[in-house]
Amino acid sequence: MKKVKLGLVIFVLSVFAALAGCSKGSEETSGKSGGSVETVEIGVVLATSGPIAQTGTWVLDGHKAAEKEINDNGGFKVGDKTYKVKIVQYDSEGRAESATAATEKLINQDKVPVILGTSISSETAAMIPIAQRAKTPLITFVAASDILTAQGASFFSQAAPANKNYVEAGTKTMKDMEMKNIAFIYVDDAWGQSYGKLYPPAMEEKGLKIVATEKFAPEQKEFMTMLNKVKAKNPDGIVLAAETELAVPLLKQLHEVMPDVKIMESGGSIPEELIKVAPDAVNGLVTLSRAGAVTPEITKFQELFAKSNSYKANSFNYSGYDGIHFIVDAMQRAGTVTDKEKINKAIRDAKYKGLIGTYSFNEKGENSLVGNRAIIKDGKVIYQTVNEPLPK
Amino acid sequence: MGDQIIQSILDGLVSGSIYGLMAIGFTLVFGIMHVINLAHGELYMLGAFTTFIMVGVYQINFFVAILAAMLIVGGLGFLIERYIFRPLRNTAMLNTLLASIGLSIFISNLVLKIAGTGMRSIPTPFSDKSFTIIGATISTHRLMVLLLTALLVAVLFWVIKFTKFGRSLRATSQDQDASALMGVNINLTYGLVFAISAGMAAMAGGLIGSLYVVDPTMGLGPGLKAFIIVILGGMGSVVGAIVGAFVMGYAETFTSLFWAASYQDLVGYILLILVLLLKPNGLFGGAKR
Amino acid sequence: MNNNRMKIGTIIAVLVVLSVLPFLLDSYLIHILNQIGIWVILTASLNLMVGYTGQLSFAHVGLFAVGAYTSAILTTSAGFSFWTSFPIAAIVAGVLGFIIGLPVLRFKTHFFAIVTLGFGEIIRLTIYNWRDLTGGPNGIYNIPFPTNILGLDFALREHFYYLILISAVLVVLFVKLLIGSRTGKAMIAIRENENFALFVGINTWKVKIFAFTLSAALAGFAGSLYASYNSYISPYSFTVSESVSILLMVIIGGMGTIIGPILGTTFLIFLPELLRSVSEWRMVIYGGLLVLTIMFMRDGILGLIKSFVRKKKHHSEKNLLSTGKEEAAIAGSERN
Amino acid sequence: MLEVKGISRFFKGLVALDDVTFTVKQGDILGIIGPNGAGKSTLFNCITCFFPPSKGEVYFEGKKITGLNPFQITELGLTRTFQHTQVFPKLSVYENITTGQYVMKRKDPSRTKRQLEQKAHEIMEFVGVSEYKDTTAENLSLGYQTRLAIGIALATEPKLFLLDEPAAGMNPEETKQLVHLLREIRTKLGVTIILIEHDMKAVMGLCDKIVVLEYGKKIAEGTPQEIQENPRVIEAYLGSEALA
Repeated sequence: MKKVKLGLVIFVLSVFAALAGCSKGSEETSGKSGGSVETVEIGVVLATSGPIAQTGTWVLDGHKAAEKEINDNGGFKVGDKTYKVKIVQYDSEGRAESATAATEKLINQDKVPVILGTSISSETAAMIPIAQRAKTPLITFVAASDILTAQGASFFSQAAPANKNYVEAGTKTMKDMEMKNIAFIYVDDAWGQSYGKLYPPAMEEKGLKIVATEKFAPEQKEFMTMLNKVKAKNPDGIVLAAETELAVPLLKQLHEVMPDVKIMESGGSIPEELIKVAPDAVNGLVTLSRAGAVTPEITKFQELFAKSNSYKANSFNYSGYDGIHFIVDAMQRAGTVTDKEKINKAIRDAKYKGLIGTYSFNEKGENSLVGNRAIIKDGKVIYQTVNEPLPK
Repeated sequence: MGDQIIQSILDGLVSGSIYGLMAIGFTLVFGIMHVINLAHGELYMLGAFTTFIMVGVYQINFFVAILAAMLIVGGLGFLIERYIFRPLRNTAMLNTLLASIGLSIFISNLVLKIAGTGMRSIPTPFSDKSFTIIGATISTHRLMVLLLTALLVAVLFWVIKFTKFGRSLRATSQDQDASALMGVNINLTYGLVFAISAGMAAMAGGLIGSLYVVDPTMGLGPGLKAFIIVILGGMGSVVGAIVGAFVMGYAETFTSLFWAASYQDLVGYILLILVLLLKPNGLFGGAKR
Repeated sequence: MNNNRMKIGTIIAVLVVLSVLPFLLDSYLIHILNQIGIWVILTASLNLMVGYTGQLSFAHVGLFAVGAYTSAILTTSAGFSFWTSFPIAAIVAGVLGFIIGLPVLRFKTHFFAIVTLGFGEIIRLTIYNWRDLTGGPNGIYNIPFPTNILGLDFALREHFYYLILISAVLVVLFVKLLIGSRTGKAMIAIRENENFALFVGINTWKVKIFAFTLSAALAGFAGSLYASYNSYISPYSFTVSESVSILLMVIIGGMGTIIGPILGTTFLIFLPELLRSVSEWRMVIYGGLLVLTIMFMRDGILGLIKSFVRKKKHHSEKNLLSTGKEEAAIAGSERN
Repeated sequence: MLEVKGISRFFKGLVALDDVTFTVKQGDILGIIGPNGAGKSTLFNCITCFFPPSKGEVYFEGKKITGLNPFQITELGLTRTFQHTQVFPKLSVYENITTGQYVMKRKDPSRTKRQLEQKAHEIMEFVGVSEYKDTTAENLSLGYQTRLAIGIALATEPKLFLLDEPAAGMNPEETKQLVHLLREIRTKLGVTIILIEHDMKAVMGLCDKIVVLEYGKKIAEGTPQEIQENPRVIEAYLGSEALA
């Protein structure tokens, strides 16, 4: 009997804790209209737990930095009213079911006018039909796979630099690095596969020869056999497509197998993170990157970011920061914080200059952000556009 | 193509021993305690984190750090057995399986919350020099993994075969009640078995963590792989776990050599099912209860 | 006999409340109820295997995926309507279940679990790598809603709710009738004592294959509903951790009962949603709760409620009967 | 009724059964006795096809049954109990009995649900477990569990009933009741019985014919009287007081 009583107590406790959590949520929204300055809630769905939690957390920190900056200098003006920004973020855990549930909650309970989509393509793809049906603008600053815009949803915009735009910058960089026989190694997931499709024709066009093509599983950590197989084809350059979490073990083992081969990564990894975790394995590596040359705005953001975060800002933080400011700009141009249709139109007609480039969209919601590149030299990262010559 | 085969044989040996480090701990717990511990991957992750904190942050010598990690995580293992698995001991195996799943979710997310999602890497103490043996190259670090695994297996065999404690382990795995009558302190034995298994997982974590990356979710993959290897090799047999580890290591190596790296897991599962169809109790499995 | 009538009364009351809900709740809660509805069908199919036939299967998410992909492919590239594709999806999943069952059902307990887990992963990895049929990791998008019938427009969550509610009720009823039937008794006998069941005249092999194929078909049906409801599916939602969570739903709810899995499904889908606002600690609480539930509420939520009810009834009975028959039986049994 | 012809069984060189032959007439009670390890249970397992004999055949009502599956034999009307009493632990006594009736649908499709329920209650009354109708089998005492196991077997309405040491672990009082029950099974239900038992008093009093096994060989066969005087048997049991 004692055990059952204890079980009962635990069960009641858990339901009570859950309800308390839930009520805290709803009471927040009711505080919307009170106080002199109104608050605008921006919905955010990001995977901050699960296997690819790293990227989602970086983007969220970028969002929060922008939120703090706007609210510290009194909020933003739309027409004659000033508004404060409030981010309502739910964790999608890297699972489509959780992402769709979070989207429904944002639209129907928190009643947010706009949602910033997730850092993972498969989650975002599951959210698009819901946003489209509820006529709520959904915009992602990270998920780059081309299947998102292929759904043709008018309320979805892809503000992340799509793989298509990067292929141009990628082939030019390969030429600049004087790579002739290239081994192409990509992660076998939605993002990696779109490169698997886009790169070969583009490289052939530019006269670049592919001597070996290898794809590896997202959770894979052991690459020795694959790398030795590639080594047998003695390529003079390696083109990778791998997110940061997967690139580190791959680069460490690549350094063991082919220490002085030229390596180019197509925008999945963050140079600052690579240096921190595998300094000697990444010296001389060139990665495509969202952020181009360090503009004054970027330095200003880096100082702001350093104030409230313990790590150095990277391009996912830039995208997060751009995300909130972009929405605020769209609301100001739409002249409303509630009319979702007008906001969506303002998003699609945007010409917003952010940290990583100018955001503008075609009718399918694709953007025209061009890829830049970052070179790792003796522990430091040099950002530049693809037109500038590579530093020696 | 010739030297690639030799290279793959060596690579297979290394990945086999990496899996071996993980699987031995798992099979000990199952063989002796009949408990399927799916939180084994998380103990591996905790071992990697402890080693990282000591080597990366406090600059303690790598090997001392590994030993310390084994003790700390081993101690944690003892507590886990005492407070979670002991109350569930005589209930259906299903309960310990499900409790270990809850534990795995709890530990991985707790570490995620405390340590944040950042990636870390344990600075390897071994020089970058790599050796070439008959045409195949292997880095010092991987050679160390091979040697340490062999050493660990030898020590384990010696303990089980020749020491009094080893005999009590074997007795308890055969018949818990009978060995209790013989004066074997069951609770202590089970606690120590779990601690040893946790310690071995921690050692694997520290050793392999420095090869790859240390992050809170690194335990999910290896935990599941250890479970499959143990079943492949035969539940509860240490020899089975080692052979199973090398069979899996070579299956994956030759898959990525002749097919594509991304099909490794698929081949692993097909192999598991083929073996079980031919030998239902796994390669070395005795017919347990 | 009165508690039977009381039981039917409560069921009817619950059904009436459920059918009115769409008018009271906003479409976020309806979406959650829809997810619960689809998962109730899946856990009911799994309960057939785990709760009633005593076979711990990890393959059901794979069969759920087969149903989802069959229906998605038929409705997107072959132009079938949902109404013709969901039976095909169930049949395909059932046939696959039969084929998997032939080698798999020879195994016992943990071997059966690992082999079914292997098959579940083989299905997911085949879907993942068979790019031109299943779209690989990109998944399949723009899966159409069921065409409107009886004036219901299934693009609306509230209308789709009724389709899911009716399907869930039918499936649960079907499982209840099956368990009451002769085959159901044979399945329960296999769970209780498989070798002895052989001697009582039960062809255990035939019954297990029948149960596995049937539960595979039901899982396939749930899959087709899932595909049409979410209009996008990808291999990422059919992983091992999914099969673990549906297994938990069945066991924590109270396996081997009809209501148990329904309670378990509701609890384990609502809990993360309710904890959403405590987002940082959400998964930590979830993991911790699972461990506590297994340790203290071994026969699940239903077991807890039953023991609570029995405790109340027991007290009232004790003072009625001076020498309770039940006590004599318990006193008589000197076994462990 | 049952003919066992030249049954042998080897386990990796160990001869468990060596060319055992005997027959059982309709309505008889045959006792099988012999020291531990004589192969009694192995003989039962060969007859009921739990595992096939290495050599020899078994005919039941003239039909060869070696090689069939256990559930097919139950259909033909041959059932058994086990040395370690086997029941369905978490099911109630009534559910245990109704599970036993599973095979009736094939044996007698015309039987209605009402009739089956009626039969179930009769059986429970017959074996004396009806007071614990709703208690789960695992909560019953050893004596009641053995009775339940017999009840389950009777629920399949067998023609031939094999019992493997039912009185093991029972006190004299319970054994007496058991012998009484076995006699009634023969007289009231007309079921032929083969009994493995160590309790000589029970065996001698109950059986029409006895077969004695030693190291897998049949060393004697005959009425209880003949067996008691047979020198081979006495020597096998070294004049233990059980024969007195």
